[in-house]
Amino acid sequence: MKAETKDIAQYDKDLLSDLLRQMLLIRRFEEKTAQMYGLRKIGGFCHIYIGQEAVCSGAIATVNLAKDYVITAYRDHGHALAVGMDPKIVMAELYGKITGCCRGKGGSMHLFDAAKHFYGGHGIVGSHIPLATGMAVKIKYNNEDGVVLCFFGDGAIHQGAFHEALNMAGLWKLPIVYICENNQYGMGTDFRRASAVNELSKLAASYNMPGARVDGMDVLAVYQSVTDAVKQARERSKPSLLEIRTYRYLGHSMSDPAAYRTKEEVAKYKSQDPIIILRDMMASAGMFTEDEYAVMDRDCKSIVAEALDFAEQSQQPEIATLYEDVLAESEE
Amino acid sequence: MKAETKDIAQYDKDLLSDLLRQMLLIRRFEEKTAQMYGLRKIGGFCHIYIGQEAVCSGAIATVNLAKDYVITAYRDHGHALAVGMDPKIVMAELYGKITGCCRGKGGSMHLFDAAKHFYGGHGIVGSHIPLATGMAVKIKYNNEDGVVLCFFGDGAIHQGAFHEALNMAGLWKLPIVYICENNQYGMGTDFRRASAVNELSKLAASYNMPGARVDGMDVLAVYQSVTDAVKQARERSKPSLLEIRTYRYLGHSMSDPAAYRTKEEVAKYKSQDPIIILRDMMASAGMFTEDEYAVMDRDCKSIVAEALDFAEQSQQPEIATLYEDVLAESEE
Amino acid sequence: MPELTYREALNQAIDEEMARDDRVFLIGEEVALYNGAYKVSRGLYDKYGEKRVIDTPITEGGFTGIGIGAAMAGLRPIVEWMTFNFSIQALDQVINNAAKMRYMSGGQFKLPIVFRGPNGPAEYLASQHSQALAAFYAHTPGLLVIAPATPYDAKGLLKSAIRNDNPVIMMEAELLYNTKGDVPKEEYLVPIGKADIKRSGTDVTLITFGKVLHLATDAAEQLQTEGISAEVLDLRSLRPLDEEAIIASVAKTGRCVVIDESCPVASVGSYVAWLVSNKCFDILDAQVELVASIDVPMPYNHRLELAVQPSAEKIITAVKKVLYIN
Amino acid sequence: MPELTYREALNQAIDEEMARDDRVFLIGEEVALYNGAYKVSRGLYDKYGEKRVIDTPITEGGFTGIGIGAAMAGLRPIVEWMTFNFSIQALDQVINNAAKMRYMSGGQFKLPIVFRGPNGPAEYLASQHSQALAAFYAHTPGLLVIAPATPYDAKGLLKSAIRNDNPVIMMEAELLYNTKGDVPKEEYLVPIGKADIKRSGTDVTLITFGKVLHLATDAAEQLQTEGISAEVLDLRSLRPLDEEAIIASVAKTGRCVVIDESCPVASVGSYVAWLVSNKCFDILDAQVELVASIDVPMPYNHRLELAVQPSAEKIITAVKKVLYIN
Ligand SMILES: Cc1ncc(C[n+]2csc(CCOP(=O)(O)OP(=O)(O)O)c2C)c(N)n1
Ligand SMILES: Cc1ncc(C[n+]2csc(CCOP(=O)(O)OP(=O)(O)O)c2C)c(N)n1
Ligand SMILES: [Mg+2]
Ligand SMILES: [Mg+2]
Repeated sequence: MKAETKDIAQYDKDLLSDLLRQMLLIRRFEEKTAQMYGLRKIGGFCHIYIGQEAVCSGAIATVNLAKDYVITAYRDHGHALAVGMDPKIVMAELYGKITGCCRGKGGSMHLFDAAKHFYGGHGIVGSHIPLATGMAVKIKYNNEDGVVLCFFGDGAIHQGAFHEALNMAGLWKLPIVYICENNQYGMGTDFRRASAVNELSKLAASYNMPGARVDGMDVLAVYQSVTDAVKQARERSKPSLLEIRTYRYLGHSMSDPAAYRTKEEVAKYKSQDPIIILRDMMASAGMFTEDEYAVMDRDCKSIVAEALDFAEQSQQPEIATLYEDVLAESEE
Repeated sequence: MKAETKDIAQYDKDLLSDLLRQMLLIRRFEEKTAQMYGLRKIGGFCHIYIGQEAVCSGAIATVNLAKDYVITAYRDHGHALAVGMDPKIVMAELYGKITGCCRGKGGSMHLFDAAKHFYGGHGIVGSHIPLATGMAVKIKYNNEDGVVLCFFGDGAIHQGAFHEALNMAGLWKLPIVYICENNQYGMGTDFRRASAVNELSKLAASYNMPGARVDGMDVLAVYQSVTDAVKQARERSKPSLLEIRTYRYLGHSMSDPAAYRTKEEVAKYKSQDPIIILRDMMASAGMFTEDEYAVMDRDCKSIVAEALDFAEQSQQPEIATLYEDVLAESEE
Repeated sequence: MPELTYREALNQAIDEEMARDDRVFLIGEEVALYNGAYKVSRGLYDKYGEKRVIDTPITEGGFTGIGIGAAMAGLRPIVEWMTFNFSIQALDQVINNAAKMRYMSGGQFKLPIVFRGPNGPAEYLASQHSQALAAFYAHTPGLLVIAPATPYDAKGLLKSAIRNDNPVIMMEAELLYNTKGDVPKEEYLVPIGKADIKRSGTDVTLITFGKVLHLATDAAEQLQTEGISAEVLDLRSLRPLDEEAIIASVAKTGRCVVIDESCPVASVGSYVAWLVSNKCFDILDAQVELVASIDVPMPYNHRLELAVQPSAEKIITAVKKVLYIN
Repeated sequence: MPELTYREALNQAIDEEMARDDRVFLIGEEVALYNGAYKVSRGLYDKYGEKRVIDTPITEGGFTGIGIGAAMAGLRPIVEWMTFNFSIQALDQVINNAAKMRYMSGGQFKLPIVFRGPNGPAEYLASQHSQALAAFYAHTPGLLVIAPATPYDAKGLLKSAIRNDNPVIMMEAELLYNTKGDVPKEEYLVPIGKADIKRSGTDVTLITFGKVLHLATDAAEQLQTEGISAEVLDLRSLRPLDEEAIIASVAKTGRCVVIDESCPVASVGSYVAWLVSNKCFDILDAQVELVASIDVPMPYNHRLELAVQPSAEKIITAVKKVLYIN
């Protein structure tokens, strides 16, 4: 269900601008990341988020990271920015510099910001879903008011780890929202070729929780559905599963030409670009001008340029740092 | 749904006698096994099947083991007998003797008869479900006419292995019947305390296959529902999931006093004993006399006595045999 | 000093630490209502309730991961694996998440979590239920790995493990649970990373850990009657290893036999045997021998399963070999 | 002899064996339509169709178990793990089912199945994606474990593995896929269990396997310029180990350095180092050195990750140590 122009008036203009700015910042950051990867400034596996911005932006805008938690898989640049991490330390991490959020030890797939309750950045498909569930256990154990947003791909939903975790979340009534970012491909595999059912949200029924499908190209639809799910989780400690349909414009990672998709299919989704849609809706509602957009875009670009500069200028970690961070000193 | 007396006339008398004899043989075998465990003739983990006889007897009677396959977990004595293994070599295996089906290497939890397509006897909860699914892949690969019966407990159904396997079975349309023997406890845990949903057959919906609940104290209900599921699998290569509700009269294993259940609960199920029910139904239908039952019981007891004798008389394996059966000689 | 069983010592350790710190909780299969498959948690559910003693479905990967996530967020879980055989299902969680989380986040997280349960063969359990899996955990940086052999060490090490801010793997043994030993009434801790000389000797060092320690001390007693003085060094901790204590003992005796109930290849025992061979090259009077399980899956038959595992007799044979006695 | 890449050699092996035996099929993530994440299976889907080249959901435990079940029932699956990092999720299937099935059934089953994919670090992949996991498999009886380092060995060993009636773990390496070498046009097999002298020498034996073989030969070339003659022994097979070849080489040189890119504790390298220390005690002129990865999770930064791993320089240092050169 797409949010119509008439709906947009219900939303606070600042919220809408923030969502737009968030998506745009991610877009510009990722464009630059892809470019720098091409220049071999960044190496390894690098998974670009372009096309999916509405999902993490709309979802994370609904929570309060003083008490709530966010966790995702390896396609994590967008989430890192959406929780409010400084683009500088994110880009520095992609560069493997000592100023990066993980001191150059994590890289693209392993962004973390413990203080902002952003708990990664995980590389093993499906494996972080039990972790997220454990965070929800902690919230409930401490009688806290928090919720967990757990993001994962359509490829992860068949992993045993997903099912084992959701069964316990349903059984124990944990405050968590499972968000399947169904960008319709797990690497080169159409999700319909990996799943016995086409509606992934159906899997919720096995775990006594509600499941719903959401249009992930519409940031307001995401915002609305996650708001509802978060409310259930926060107020009634009820878990839920959202399947958010989205699309990645580029290949799976920087080394994938994505030959398995047709040009038409990609074009179709680009024509529903979440940034353009929101911008145009705001414009038609008279909430936003072309000029304002240009300013916003210039801001985002300059933030990214600064981030790049920072990453370029930063130092490599000393060799001796490789021995650090293996174990914590225990207190007693 | 319980088969009524009026239904029984639809069945062939030989079939009914065979089912009754099968259940009775298992009952007598298991009684003796428990007794021998008490005398320390048998050691280790030993899981008695008493109370559940209708499940394996009714289900396995529907298949043809020249082309079909049976696989189960560690509570496997009943299945071993139901596929037609000689009680002698089963008992000898429990004794750890060289004449046992696995030369004393498998024991109670690991009975196998490759020739009879009985593929174990597996000790890791849930882990054999993908194996069963692989056997169904083989049937389909070779365009064979076979089906797989895969048995497992209510405790296994939350394991990732179950979900991963069923998704592929649903996706690839494999000829397999998944049979959850829900005896209502996984060790000391009531299945309702381990499952987010109370109807385990619901889990089938996630994998695009039919699911049904069956009364496992009624051997004819089991026979009928498995017959239908096997037909679907054999003729249309459609997998399905059956939740067969049953009950184990004894503890989880020989070392479990089962203090977590009330006397009343146990008594309630004993009053629905599958052997007595079938015997009485046959008697009321005039198909079976007290005397015939007495003869049948005497037969079963003497088969078990012979098995025991055989096991007692058999030799321990030579120490050197421990080096055997690690690897197969390759042909080329 | 009161005598306690190994089981009771573990129970006391968990109880005391749960009383001391609200963040500590126990999670696993059958730990609550059933009081534990091996009754290690007896009474804890009654005392602490379902919030802090949590029964799980049979999903080792899932509840292990849940423990790790809870630890990242600040709780201090004790995850019980019914046996280590089933921990293989959770290995991805332990290795890829628990062991690497601190490192890959550049030191942002503490992982105060203990994974524990019985490891190694018991009796008549066949191959899937008789595995000694120390090697998998000891191989993996980011973990601490301990294997107490006595009630005293079990209690003291478990308490240290629960207070430690890192993931600790603690390997117990079904056949140790009923063994008895002195355990002080007063609180004490046994530090992780320190080996212990369980028996002093001068002619040969027996290095071992866990259940088979008792075979080593048996063998040492028997050797004494033949006039051979064996020192028995109990590693207690496999990661980190107490290299200093190992080298000091072999420096004294000049000969070494390592006993490890695991299969030999890529085992902790073989690593220690190499370490000694390497560090003590100049002082060793003989090659270092390893007494391991025979390199086959475990058979069910009792005579065969005993034949597969280390025994006092095999240890004595190895000692005589390094002493060049016939 | 034509030069092929390691990738092409693997592809040929699979292709030839699929052509030879209808029961052979390939199953794994992205092996079909995508032609393999590392393009090892390029063209096979087009040639053999979806029946014999099967894409799976991302469920390593599930499809590995499916392969094992199919092998029990008579097919001959080749299971591709996209990388060995993900094989930890399937370890329960491999260890508890594939490795033990024949034994616990008293010899009733054959398990003709190959598990293969890239193992060990590549570049900039951080800790979860850079693991060298030979130890887990080599530790486990009931498996065969091979790790070819050249296109010739890759093809010959993979063909042997596919024809073998036991579960074979084959460890490749991402950074080897593009390396080239001579591969005969005629059919040949390389036997499992035989090591290979990749370079003859007299002063010291370098024992290694897999990708780091090339570091060892580099080191040997450099040492030659200093007048040191190093023999390079490529194990090729880790289970079974070719003990005879190992001992024969060290008997000749009297000195030994083992190189293994895994972490050191309870590793294949440390086992081999102990084996040499033990079997060659009387003839060794120096302690056996082990060049392993530093015992930490793998960092992302490239300089750091290189510093963690074995290098020609580290090998040279170790060689000089066992030769007592300053
Ligand atoms: C357990 C595991 N298996 C395989 C991989 C390799 N892999 C990385 S990403 C990926 C596809 C995942 O697809 P999806 O979950 O849909 O996420 P997306 O990339 O679309 O965001 C695969 C197979 C992995 N990282 N972990
Ligand atoms: C992976 C794994 N975890 C734990 C166990 C220990 N265990 C053996 S049987 C059992 C209970 C299984 O219950 P269920 O599946 O209902 O089968 P039932 O015993 O009732 O036939 C448990 C927890 C195991 N064998 N494997
Ligand atoms: Mg996807
Ligand atoms: Mg049950």
